[in-house]
Amino acid sequence: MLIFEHSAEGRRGAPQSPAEKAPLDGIPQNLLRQSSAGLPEVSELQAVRHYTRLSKKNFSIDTEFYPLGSCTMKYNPRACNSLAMLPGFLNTHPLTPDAQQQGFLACMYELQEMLCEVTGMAAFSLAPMAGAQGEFAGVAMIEAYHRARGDHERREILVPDAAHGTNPATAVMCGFSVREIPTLDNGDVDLDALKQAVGPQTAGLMLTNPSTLGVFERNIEAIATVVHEAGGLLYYDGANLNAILGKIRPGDMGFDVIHSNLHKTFSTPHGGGGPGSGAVGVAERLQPYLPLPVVAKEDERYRYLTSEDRPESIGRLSAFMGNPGVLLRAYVYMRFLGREGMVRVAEFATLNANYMMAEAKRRGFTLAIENRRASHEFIITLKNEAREFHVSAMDFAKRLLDLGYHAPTTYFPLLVPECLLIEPTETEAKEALDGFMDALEQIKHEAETNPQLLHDAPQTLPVKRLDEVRAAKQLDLAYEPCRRQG
Amino acid sequence: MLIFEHSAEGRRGAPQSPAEKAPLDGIPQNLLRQSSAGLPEVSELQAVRHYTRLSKKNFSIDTEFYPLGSCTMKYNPRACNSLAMLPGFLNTHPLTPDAQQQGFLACMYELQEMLCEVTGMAAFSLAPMAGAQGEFAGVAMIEAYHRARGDHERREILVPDAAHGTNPATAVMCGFSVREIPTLDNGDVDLDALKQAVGPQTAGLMLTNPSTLGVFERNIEAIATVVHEAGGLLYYDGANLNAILGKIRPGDMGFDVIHSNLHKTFSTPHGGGGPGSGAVGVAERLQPYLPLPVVAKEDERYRYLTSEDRPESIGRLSAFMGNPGVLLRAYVYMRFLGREGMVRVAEFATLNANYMMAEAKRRGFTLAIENRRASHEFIITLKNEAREFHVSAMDFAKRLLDLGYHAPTTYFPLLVPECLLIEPTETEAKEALDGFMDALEQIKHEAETNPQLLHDAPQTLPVKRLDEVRAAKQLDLAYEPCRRQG
Amino acid sequence: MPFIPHTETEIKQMLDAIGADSTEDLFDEIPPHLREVSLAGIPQGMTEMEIARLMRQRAQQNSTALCFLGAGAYEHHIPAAVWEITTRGEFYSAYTPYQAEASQGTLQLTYEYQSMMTALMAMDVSNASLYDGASGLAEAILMAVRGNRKSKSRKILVPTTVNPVYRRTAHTIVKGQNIELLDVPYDSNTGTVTLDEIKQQCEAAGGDITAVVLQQPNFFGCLEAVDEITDWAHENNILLIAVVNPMAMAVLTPPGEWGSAEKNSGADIACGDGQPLGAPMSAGGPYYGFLCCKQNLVRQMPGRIIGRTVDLDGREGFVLTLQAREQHIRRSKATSNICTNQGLVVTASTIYMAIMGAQGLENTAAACYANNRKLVESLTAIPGVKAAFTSPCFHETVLQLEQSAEKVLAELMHHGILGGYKLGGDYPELGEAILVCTTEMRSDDDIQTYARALEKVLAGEPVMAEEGVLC
Amino acid sequence: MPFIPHTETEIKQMLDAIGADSTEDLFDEIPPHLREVSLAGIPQGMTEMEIARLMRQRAQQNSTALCFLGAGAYEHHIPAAVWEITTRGEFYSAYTPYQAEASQGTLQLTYEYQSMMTALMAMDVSNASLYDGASGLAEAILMAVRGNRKSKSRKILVPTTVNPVYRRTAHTIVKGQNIELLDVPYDSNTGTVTLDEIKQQCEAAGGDITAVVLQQPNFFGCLEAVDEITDWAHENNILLIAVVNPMAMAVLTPPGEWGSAEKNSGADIACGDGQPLGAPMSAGGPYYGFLCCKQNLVRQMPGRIIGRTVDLDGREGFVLTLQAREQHIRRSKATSNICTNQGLVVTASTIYMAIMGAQGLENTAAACYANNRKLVESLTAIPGVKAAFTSPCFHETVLQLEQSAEKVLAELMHHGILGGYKLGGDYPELGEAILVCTTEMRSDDDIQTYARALEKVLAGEPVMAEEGVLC
Ligand SMILES: Cc1ncc(COP(=O)(O)O)c(C=O)c1O
Ligand SMILES: Cc1ncc(COP(=O)(O)O)c(C=O)c1O
Repeated sequence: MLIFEHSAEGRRGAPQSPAEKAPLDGIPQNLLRQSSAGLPEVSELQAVRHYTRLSKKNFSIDTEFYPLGSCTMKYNPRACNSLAMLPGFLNTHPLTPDAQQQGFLACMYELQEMLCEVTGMAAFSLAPMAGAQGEFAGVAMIEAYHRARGDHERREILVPDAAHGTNPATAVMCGFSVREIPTLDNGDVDLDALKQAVGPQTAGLMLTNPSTLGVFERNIEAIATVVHEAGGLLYYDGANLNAILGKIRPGDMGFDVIHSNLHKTFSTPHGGGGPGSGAVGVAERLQPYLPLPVVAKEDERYRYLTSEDRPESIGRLSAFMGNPGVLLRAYVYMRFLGREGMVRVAEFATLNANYMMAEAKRRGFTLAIENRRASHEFIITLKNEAREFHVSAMDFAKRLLDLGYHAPTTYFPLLVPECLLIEPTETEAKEALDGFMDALEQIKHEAETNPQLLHDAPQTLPVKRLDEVRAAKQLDLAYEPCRRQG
Repeated sequence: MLIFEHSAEGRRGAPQSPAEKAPLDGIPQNLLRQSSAGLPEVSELQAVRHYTRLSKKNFSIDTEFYPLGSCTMKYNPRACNSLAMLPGFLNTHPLTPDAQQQGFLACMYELQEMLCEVTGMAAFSLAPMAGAQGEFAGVAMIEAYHRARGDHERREILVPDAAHGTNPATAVMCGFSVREIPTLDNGDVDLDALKQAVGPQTAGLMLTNPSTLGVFERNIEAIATVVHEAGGLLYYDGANLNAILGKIRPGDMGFDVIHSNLHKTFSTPHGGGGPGSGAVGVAERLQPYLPLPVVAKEDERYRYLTSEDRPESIGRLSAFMGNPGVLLRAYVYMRFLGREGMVRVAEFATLNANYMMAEAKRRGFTLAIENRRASHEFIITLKNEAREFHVSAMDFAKRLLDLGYHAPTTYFPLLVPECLLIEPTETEAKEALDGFMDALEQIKHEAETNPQLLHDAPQTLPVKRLDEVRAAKQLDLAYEPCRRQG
Repeated sequence: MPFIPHTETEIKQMLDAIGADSTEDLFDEIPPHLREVSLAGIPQGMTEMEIARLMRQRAQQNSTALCFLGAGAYEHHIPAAVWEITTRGEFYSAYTPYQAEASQGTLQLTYEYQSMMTALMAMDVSNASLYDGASGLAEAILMAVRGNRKSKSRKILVPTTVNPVYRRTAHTIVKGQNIELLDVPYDSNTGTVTLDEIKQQCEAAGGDITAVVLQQPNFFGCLEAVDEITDWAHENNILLIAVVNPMAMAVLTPPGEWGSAEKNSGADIACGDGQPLGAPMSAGGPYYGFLCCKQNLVRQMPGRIIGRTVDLDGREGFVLTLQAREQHIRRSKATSNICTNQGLVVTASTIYMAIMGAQGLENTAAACYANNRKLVESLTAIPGVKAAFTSPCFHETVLQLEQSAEKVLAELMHHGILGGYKLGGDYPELGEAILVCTTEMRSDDDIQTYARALEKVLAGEPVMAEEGVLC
Repeated sequence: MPFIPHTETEIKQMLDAIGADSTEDLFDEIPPHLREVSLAGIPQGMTEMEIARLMRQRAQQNSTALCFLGAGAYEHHIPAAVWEITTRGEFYSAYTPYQAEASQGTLQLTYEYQSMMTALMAMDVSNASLYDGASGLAEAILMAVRGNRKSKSRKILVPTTVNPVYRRTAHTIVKGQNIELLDVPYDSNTGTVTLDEIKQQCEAAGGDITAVVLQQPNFFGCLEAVDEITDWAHENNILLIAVVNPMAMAVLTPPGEWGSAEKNSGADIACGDGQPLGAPMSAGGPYYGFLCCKQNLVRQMPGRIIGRTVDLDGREGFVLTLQAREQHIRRSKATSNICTNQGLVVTASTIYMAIMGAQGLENTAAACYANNRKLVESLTAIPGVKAAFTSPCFHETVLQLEQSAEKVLAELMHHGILGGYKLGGDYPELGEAILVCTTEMRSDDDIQTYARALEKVLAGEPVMAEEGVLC
């Protein structure tokens, strides 16, 4: 039932607004709304009950193991939430003079510094509001860098075929064309193909390492050399730093610019789709182009840098400071971890992934890439099961839901047929990993003996499998009475 | 699975305590604990997930209609919670000097005043921590009053047979014996029996009005006269004031002492069993005996009264100020309602109950008491259904759970066979009431056609019907490894 | 080990299963010489108790001044229930609803959000959110360029009454695609843009314009003549992009109803920042950008969209739909690179709108308006203060001062008052002008407090110790 | 109408169904002359925005001083997760779990709580909570009187080292049942009670004593000689009631292990206040009283008890059990009148204990001890301050001053320090003594801040303006 279906005209249950409407005289009639605003009229109890019940229809980290590859679904410490929501932060207007928000700015400055340290970059901007915007900022800086040097011919960005969809999409948004570089069976980038591809048109290469295939790119130094020698810059898609935190730093690998998804590695919540933060870091030579605002420290005081301080900045990406509430959560999380904790993240995320990979192999699953270490994640391919028993990775995924586990990422990366991309993260106990592997094994057995069970899954959730084709064909994107009547 | 079953020795996942244990030198060995404290060792994520999942196994107001008679399950406004949990309140040590907790004391003083106004009593103490303790305070004051007058023979408390179990239990705790007064079929107290029962041994009468039968005691003035003329005092069990708020005041009915369950009428949450508040109010002549602490206002400053101010007080009932957090919630709620809002509570609680009663009758149910107005609640008796179809009130209750409604109170009051005591409260919309009545009618139909459905209920909850007899016989009150080994 | 559940025994068992001697072995594919990482610059870990204390101190170092600042972020009352429900683990710690059956909570809620936004804006379709209002305007412009097949120019008229930061942000984001944003100056008397001026700029640009942007209320708080500009745009095959304050839309004509009441009327795209609807100011975010459009533009829409459909049993359910527009399917041909959006803030906003209801939102918006009128009346009664423009305003107004705006605002700060936004930087022609804002949160007392303080400041009276709320 | 969902149309429909003309009719059984109620003394209703502002102001009027006060309520760190989960609607807004199948959340949690408490106390059984520690002691005494069939005296020995407020509260509650609480004085050197003194008081009372109460650590923070007193009590058929700080039990010998390690050893009843385990100080509550006992006393236990059982399919489940002890079944013959208890605080406490774990609780308790030692060392280094007693303490200590304790505490308050509890009222023999407390929350800096302030206060130095944190 939709909230609108609980609505009744004339209901005013909420003690949330003035009981009377003040007169609007002084505003010309044609500028005044004639229709109702069309929102539901429910009591506060009805709203609370409706949304509390809806929440119960979600899987989440707080309720289920959620090994969604490339998404780093780790525990979101509750203190990160409550401390970011202290009234002193919530009630700060973004245009408050710097002197009156030193507490907040201090956190932001230290967050920039910690990100520099852990990634090996020279400077960071916290402005981007998600990974994709971080990529935008990064590629825009690459563009600005070449332009500043009068290097106008570099109009191409190279992207491995295993890359996340945001990479090519970003390059195009920045006005570049995209060339794909193939990946070898062992998971490394095809270095020969890369050598062929680079040239005077090359603006840069966007690389994820460990790649979305869940392996570390072993030729990273050679790749860096190839691209740099061709005059291009190296972009590091650091959406997932979990596997390398404190183990190796993108700056040391030769990257010129990186973004980091604080909502993954630094555990700010995913919130059912956001908000995130795609903080962007650069090597020295790109520092002038960083997006604003950036926080500086001068004589023990903190202040926002403006375009007067940074005339070459690519500019602003948002009205204010990106997503401060998210940044505060990341800051608290990093202070929790500290130096030692960062390394532990990498070690235990990697231990969990490699353990599950070993278990998967032991239980008869086919790995997408053999004889490699897993990073924070690894891939099972169900192509054999698909062929033999006519069950798909999607069937496995849906059946897992029935057994109380969120499904891994399916059908990504696109290179691997019928794949499950599994990322346990460091905050899950062995007990959860074993439970999940037992479930996976059970489903494999079911696929062999009773595949219909998989096709019919899920059975225990609020709905059975949903008709996505119908959704896209018979578009129903808003409750009928809410749509524009014209 | 119990939290203990997630435990693993040597796990230290929580960043909540110093990593190292400071030495305890200076404490003699025999006073130091030798065994482990026996608590589970789980990660914070495991704890969060475990208890979040457990919470989902509860029915609650926030998720279901919960018409539990005599319990007043109304909406608990969320602001009452968040405002009572402001750091300024949470961080106040109870022994902070009065001058440094004026904000809190101001709320308490005003709460006392508002309770006086709405009940018609001369003074209030907020000390009692639940209804039962409020009763204790009230009866102890009756005892103190008679004793102070040298009236030592009054050792009996009268209690109608419809009374809540706390009434007779309280009287006994205070050292009185209890005499029950019968109730007439029309729901009123048997006045003749009362007249017979009173005498020089009568310390007082404890009365709930509206009674637990859901009707208003029409002879209240006559009853007051009878008891007062016999030298007894009148105690008002105001656990449920919802039906009379702003409509009639216990003080005006002639009561000498009352308690009010703030966790019912004033909507502090029930919390799965508490905490509550049983604030106690008195007429002028009992004021000296009020339990401490009480808050006084002098020259615009607030202070706790002590036993020096109130030498005749019955004393303290708790280490500090009862349940301040609960009292703050009640205070916020009363400020929300204000004068007009109080009356609305009574009007709409009564409207909802009478509407459901009319609907019940229309749908063929038998009412416990015919031809009376319902107060905030009313009673259906299923004695006919029990006789004809061998289904019990408990069966109805369990089947309701399957249909997504919390069951009404069953088997209380004891006078009515196979009863359902239904209290919708004012915060439920007609839509919820109709849904519930539809469910009840459906179950009645099922009882006639397929009673097994009722016997087998519930089917959709985390467990089926539980073996209570086994629970009481094969006592299992703690996880085995936790129990004392000796 | 904070947040790490492993025991020594388990670590051993797991390494055995892997066939490794130590966790260090698991990193043996990383070039050894790169593995020498020192994190000396990162402080040691802290316990929650220590962090809590630190963060409380930091929070206290922020201002608690009485806020008359707006300029794109507004202090509104947020019912306690909103964030208590929003931060329930099931909403807070879930991912994007890729597994629809296990995400019906988020999906249905977002469908309801889309419905509420289409109702509030009187538009056909809403997406599930963009990052914020400023970047949202950029996406709206990109969408207009894709959507207006009749125009080849990639030129967009943007009046200078549109929030300057929005204009700058849009520029950053669209410039890579050779899109030009052309200023349209405002009328210095009314503080709004005139149709004449728009026509003139259109002609100056060669007559082929892809879209025109119009902000209502505009950055000065003034109400634009939306009807005639919308009609003119449509007559000239120009798309109209509305940037609106959603709170104001409870009482002002919504974008979908701009222009004469004909078939094709209404803005083509409506966007803005959802912050006023349930998001705390929070030093600038997270807020969210909303984006609505007419049906014919839906396939140009960036970002996620939720659709209602049925399951195998015909039961209603909700899914991500039209994903073929998105980067994870369409890659370099996607409508945008956006992936993660501002879901949790949308969750809060949806609950906010449900709790407020149409009438509640109307009354709140009307209170903002009424309070602003009171403020302007009180302040303009002070010698040396006058309203800069003649147009009616919603809840913000430009005041012209005779003294340095910077200095006045700084002195007001000493009185514990955030007195407004200094306009001289972006609008040098306005001189010592400030933009003041009043929401439903500002009581009559607050307004008098401001008036008294301003009077003193302008009269050059010093701040008394007991008045100095904070600095 | 705040919180009332009814529309005019619905009201009409409902009245029609009832057959009444107006809601007023529904009250026609109330004598009309009593129906003239005016609530003039109650202010008008407020919106949430207004109340929130009021409550924030009120909260700010409370002290934020550095707390070295204990005396029965303690400032411990509470992990953020504790109350975030506790206040989830499903726990917060549920009733007592009478419908077991629809309350497995609360029931299982409470069973886990009982298990944790039996483990922490080393006892056999725990109930589901009483109101608080003070009233809990009263219930423990009533329970002992019912349970000790070998004693007829209804006399209870209560050392004066037991919290004075607990003693007073117990007196209020048990006096109606002719139970006598007899003081046992403490040794002025050690600050603890001696077995000799107990024996003496027992004899003075005629030799028949029902129970003896022993608090560990006692009100002075000192550690009592629990073993020998427990053994003596059992030798004399006297029940031993332990009143303990549950936090301290992580490192101190728990009641169930008091006495020589024989079959019958250990306290018979253990009670106390659960506040240190996850309940904020909150001006005095809500806290909760815990109550544990040996198996043989379980049927004398007041309050609710949860049992584990199975459902029709043999699946594990939880129910309220042994309800025949309770007032709603047993009425005047119940073990107590208690009905509503402190369930939600128990919920918080259970989550607190689960998050802390045995080791976490131990480390916290050890930190309390260590910090208190540091504090006492720092303060007794100041001339004019010395420890009053020789016994080891847990996290509270009595300090003897040479100046007026009242005045010193008041001056410390001007330094923003809640310096301790003045003992002279309850213990005139102690003169100018204060009870100071240090939990894991007090850092070394805090301790030095206290020491410096105390030094100044005792030296008669005035408070500087910038030091005066609040008054
Ligand atoms: C490898 C990779 N790159 C980029 C992104 C995009 O990040 P965001 O969703 O925050 O925009 C993601 C997240 O899905 C990712 O996994
Ligand atoms: C009529 C009546 N009296 C007394 C009580 C006891 O109140 P409490 O549970 O708060 O002790 C109740 C509550 O159940 C009740 O309904």
